[in-house]
Amino acid sequence: MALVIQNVKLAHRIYRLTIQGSYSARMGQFFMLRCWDTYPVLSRPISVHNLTEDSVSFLYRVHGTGTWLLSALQAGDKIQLEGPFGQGFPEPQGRTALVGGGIGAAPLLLAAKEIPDASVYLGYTSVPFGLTGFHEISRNVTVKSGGTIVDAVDPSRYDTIFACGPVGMMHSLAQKTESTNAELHISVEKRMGCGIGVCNSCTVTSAGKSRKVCTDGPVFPAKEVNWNDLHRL
Amino acid sequence: MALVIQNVKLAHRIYRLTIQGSYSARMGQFFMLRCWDTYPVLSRPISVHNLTEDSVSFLYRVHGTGTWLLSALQAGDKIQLEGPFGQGFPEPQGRTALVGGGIGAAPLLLAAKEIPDASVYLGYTSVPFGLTGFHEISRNVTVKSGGTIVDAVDPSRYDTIFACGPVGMMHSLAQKTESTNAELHISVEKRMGCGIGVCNSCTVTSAGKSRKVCTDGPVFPAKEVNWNDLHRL
Amino acid sequence: MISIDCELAGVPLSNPILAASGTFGFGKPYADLYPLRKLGGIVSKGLTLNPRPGNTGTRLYETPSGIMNSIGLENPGIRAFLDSELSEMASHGTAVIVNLGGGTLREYTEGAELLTEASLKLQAAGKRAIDMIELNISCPNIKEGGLAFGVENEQAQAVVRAVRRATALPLLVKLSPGARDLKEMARMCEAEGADGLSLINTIQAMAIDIRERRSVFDRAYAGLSGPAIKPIALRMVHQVARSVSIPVVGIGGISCAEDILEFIMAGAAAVQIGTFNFINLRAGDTLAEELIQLMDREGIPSLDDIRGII
Amino acid sequence: MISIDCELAGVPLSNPILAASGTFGFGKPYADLYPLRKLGGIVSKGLTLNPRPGNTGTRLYETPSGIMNSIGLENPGIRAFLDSELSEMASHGTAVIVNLGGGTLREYTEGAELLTEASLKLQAAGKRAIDMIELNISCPNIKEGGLAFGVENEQAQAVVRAVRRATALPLLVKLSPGARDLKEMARMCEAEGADGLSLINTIQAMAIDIRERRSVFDRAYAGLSGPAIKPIALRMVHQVARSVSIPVVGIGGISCAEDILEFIMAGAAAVQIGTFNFINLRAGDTLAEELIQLMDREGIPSLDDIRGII
Ligand SMILES: Cc1cc2nc3c(=O)[nH]c(=O)nc-3n(C[C@H](O)[C@H](O)[C@H](O)COP(=O)(O)OP(=O)(O)OC[C@H]3O[C@@H](n4cnc5c(N)ncnc54)[C@H](O)[C@@H]3O)c2cc1C
Ligand SMILES: Cc1cc2nc3c(=O)[nH]c(=O)nc-3n(C[C@H](O)[C@H](O)[C@H](O)COP(=O)(O)OP(=O)(O)OC[C@H]3O[C@@H](n4cnc5c(N)ncnc54)[C@H](O)[C@@H]3O)c2cc1C
Ligand SMILES: Cc1cc2nc3c(=O)[nH]c(=O)nc-3n(C[C@H](O)[C@H](O)[C@H](O)COP(=O)(O)O)c2cc1C
Ligand SMILES: Cc1cc2nc3c(=O)[nH]c(=O)nc-3n(C[C@H](O)[C@H](O)[C@H](O)COP(=O)(O)O)c2cc1C
Ligand code: FES
Ligand code: FES
Repeated sequence: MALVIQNVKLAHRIYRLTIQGSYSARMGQFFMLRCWDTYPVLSRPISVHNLTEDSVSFLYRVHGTGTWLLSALQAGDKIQLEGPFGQGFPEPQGRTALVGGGIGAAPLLLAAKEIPDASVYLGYTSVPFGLTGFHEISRNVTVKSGGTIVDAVDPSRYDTIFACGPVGMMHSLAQKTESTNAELHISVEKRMGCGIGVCNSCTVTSAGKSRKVCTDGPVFPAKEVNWNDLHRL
Repeated sequence: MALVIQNVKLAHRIYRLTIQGSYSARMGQFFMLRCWDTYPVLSRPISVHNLTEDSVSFLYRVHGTGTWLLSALQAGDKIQLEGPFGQGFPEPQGRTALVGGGIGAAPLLLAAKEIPDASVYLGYTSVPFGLTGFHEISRNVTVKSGGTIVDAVDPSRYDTIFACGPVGMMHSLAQKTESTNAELHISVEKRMGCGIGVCNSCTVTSAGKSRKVCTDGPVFPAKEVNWNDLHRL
Repeated sequence: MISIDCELAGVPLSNPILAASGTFGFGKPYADLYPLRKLGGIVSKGLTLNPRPGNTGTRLYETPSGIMNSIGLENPGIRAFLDSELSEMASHGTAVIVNLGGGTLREYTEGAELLTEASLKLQAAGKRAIDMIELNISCPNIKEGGLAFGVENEQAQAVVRAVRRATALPLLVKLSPGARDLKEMARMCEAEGADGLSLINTIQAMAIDIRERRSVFDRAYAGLSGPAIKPIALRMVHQVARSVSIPVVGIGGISCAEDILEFIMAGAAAVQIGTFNFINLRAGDTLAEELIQLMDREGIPSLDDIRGII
Repeated sequence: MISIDCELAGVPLSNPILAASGTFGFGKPYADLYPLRKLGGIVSKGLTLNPRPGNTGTRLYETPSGIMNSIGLENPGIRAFLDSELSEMASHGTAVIVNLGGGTLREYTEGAELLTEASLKLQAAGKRAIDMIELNISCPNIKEGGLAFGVENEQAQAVVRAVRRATALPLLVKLSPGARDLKEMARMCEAEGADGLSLINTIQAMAIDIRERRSVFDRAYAGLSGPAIKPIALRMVHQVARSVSIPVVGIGGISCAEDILEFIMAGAAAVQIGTFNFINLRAGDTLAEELIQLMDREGIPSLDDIRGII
């Protein structure tokens, strides 16, 4: 049980939840959250958005029941969180770009903090959100509303690219990156039961092997994933 | 859907919920309330505590999940209510007493309003609650905390007695009333599915016949109920 | 224009949404809440030849996303129904389906005969009567011991055969999820001349009152219904719909338009709403409209386009 | 002093709470969250002779108060388990139960032999080994077609008999709720020498993605678990516990100490916690303590005082 410090609405359906406590987590890792008893059954995986000495925060989009319940939290309310889980983004090599689509921006703030000279690209279907944090950290933020952010990224200028967003966006970025030397790593989503690697529900194929999003991922090298699979999830 | 005007905590686990709207209901009738989607499944039956031209209020005790969810309501929140259902208390004849035990006081406020010269007896295991309303309406309110309120009632002084409270309390009042001419009517509780008489889940035996608490009751003549049954519910 | 009218066992329905037996009485109290013609039809509470008092003790209990009931078929008997309820039940402008229960073969057949006779008389007088019988072969409390009629194929067969002979009315047989071999039983019903099948009835379940150290219900087990059982019901409807060519009515935990589409895609000709009527007493007021809106969003012009496509 | 230690098939347990197969891996990740000796035992994920890749597509889906899974027995195979997992699994100070699945009779027996051999070697070396085998006769994806092993008594009998011959380890047989005649199957297992029974496995269920117009799962059906199924599981455990004299392990939707007492009162010797481990990753840290507190409040000195009293 932890205490909610703040839960602010940033845009239509978009909230930032800040929870009290001293956590350590790597960029790209996630927590399993719940603020309800047994209904719905499963906890929700949400990436770490930001960390301070005495708080952890999450940026999330209201999707269904679980995130809707999260959105009703107020300062002082209790919440359960377990984590951090997963491997997160690997050590970046050389020039690095962070590419986020919509709520995919969530894990990139921590990444931007850990890699201060990374270029940040954020795309939104309509109104941007959560930009303040990025602007505070980075001088190199490109924002695009409408259209696709992939158009703004020139992969050949980077050695490492981290991306998080809709599968379609990540796939087109991967295609664009193929002909370059940049190593693209993407953050993948799949329905999770446990979050800790015991239930085998979150498997994806990476490099021809069955891998778990929760413990082997959520970040995988774009070259190794099976895009057909990801499109189906 | 209706709007919550107020939901105040009156004592440990005791709340008064006031809802916007113009309702008409007889004393002893109830509504089926819910402020959640499909979990828990069933709506909760709660007696009308008070009515004004543009509001209806309920006095309730937090018992399990449903009433706990009710207790979290705040002004401006939405709530679903259907009703009023049931027959409520009959027309009183002659001198009338209203006897409530604990949360059983809930339906008696409306009764006290409809029968201004009734004597009101309210018993509480510990701290009394909800008395202000009764004192505003009636000059004749006897309150007892600890012990049993039945001791304070002399049934021979009344022609009609309405009671609501724990089965044990109502039963001992019934025994005390037996040797008098007073007609005792009690408000009975049983798990309800529909509240409108279609599911046959709330049946009790009254005068040897199967009767539904939701449509034939919740008020029954004490003489006709089967106490063994009621003690088991 | 999206069309959701359909036909069930020869009876035209304005939409595929029926109210399930035991959760709708004979319609009356709901008629105060909304016009019942918004439903495709209503299924009466389970009726038996003679009145039944029902079970003692607790009759209803809440479980996670479900309810358990042990009503025990309390009902006024078929004669009282015909005398006092049918004409009003037939006045709402929606299909009238009578759910028929019984403890013995004779009770079933005599019941069916009474219903058929009364219905034909009304029809002859130009009045709306009983559109369909739904034969409930999974009543608790019957002579053969518990759910036996709905469990063993041979026993079910005897009832279906006898009732089929006893009535000319369209006949649905309501299957129990406890059937030893559900697909086999479905095929048997089809072979015996049933015009359709409906499923599932409640699932046998148990709850224990640990304080009192006894079963919550006087009869140890009771029937589970509601959203909790929907995934099980959907599987069974899918299995049965692929096993027979008569129409199948899907029942079990349905609580929104999405659920209805799932059942239709699994092969159901129509659906019944049971427990959800308690969750929302006005469910039937809006479900058909919500179904149309959903089909519109999903680009589904008619139920026939998607029925049984899975 | 309230005592909750117990014995299962000859194996002493510190408490009756086991972690269910498929929801606990081999224990490892939970060991980071709390000391696993707080559990009476842990059941390994389902193992088969050879490694299995598991099913394609969606493997998990949420339903009202339940989850559906179609993992398809993904597992590293028994040899890899023996080489890389068993010694750590046996190091937590809690009973080790290996869940054994299979697609053919031979796969089952060879698996059982491998496990038994390895276990005896470890024991001979004075190390904790496998305390019990839980034979899962309701695996999806098997040669005989779907759940057949767990459905038909004759097929189940062949497996139980063969595995019983193949191992000297205490043997639990895990029953499927889809068995055609559950009580009969339980009695068969007892007659074939099973030391205990565990039930229920997940209930076959279905979910349809109405947008994609296909089943959510690549294999049409999947298994339902969680609080939604508890009332059904409790009924089945009650039925089975009264049909046999070997111990029965109750499984299905258990999510609090009250639920555990219900299963014990229904006749269970012990219980398993499955889906609830996902609801609360630290469930096993507190459940035994909560059970003691509840028994204290209810004046129950030991599990034996209430076992099977309903
Ligand atoms: C590793 C990881 C990190 C994530 N980080 C974020 C984040 O930082 N911010 C954010 O807004 N969202 C994030 N998501 C997605 C988020 O988990 C889902 O939006 C959320 O679970 C939806 O729950 P719901 O109850 O609102 O929706 P419902 O659709 O009602 O959920 C039903 C079930 O499906 C699962 N589910 C639904 N959508 C997804 C999804 N996209 N991925 C995984 N499971 C899903 C739910 O967990 C739940 O079990 C992340 C997902 C993963 C796997
Ligand atoms: C006609 C009638 C009028 C009532 N009026 C009031 C009132 O004015 N104030 C008040 O505080 N309480 C009243 N009650 C009792 C109130 O309905 C229950 O306390 C409430 O339903 C408990 O719900 P829960 O979810 O908090 O408890 P839970 O125990 O979690 O509920 C589980 C289920 O049991 C049912 N249930 C539990 N206790 C009762 C009970 N005593 N009577 C009927 N069903 C029950 C619930 O409705 C629900 O379906 C009344 C009951 C009836 C029948
Ligand atoms: C209170 C109650 C009473 C019921 N009575 C009957 C009945 O008399 N005859 C019958 O065939 N089914 C009866 N049923 C079963 C329902 O018609 C339906 O098959 C079942 O509840 C599953 O649907 P649901 O989950 O939508 O409720 C009853 C169900 C409930 C909840
Ligand atoms: C994700 C998942 C995987 C499972 N894998 C297995 C398995 O490999 N072998 C087995 O016998 N049961 C397996 N089960 C069934 C559980 O052990 C248990 O019998 C079932 O989930 C019911 O219990 P519950 O409601 O507490 O989860 C699995 C269940 C789940 C949810
Ligand atoms: S969520 Fe359970 S293994 Fe990944
Ligand atoms: S609650 Fe349904 S008949 Fe009374």
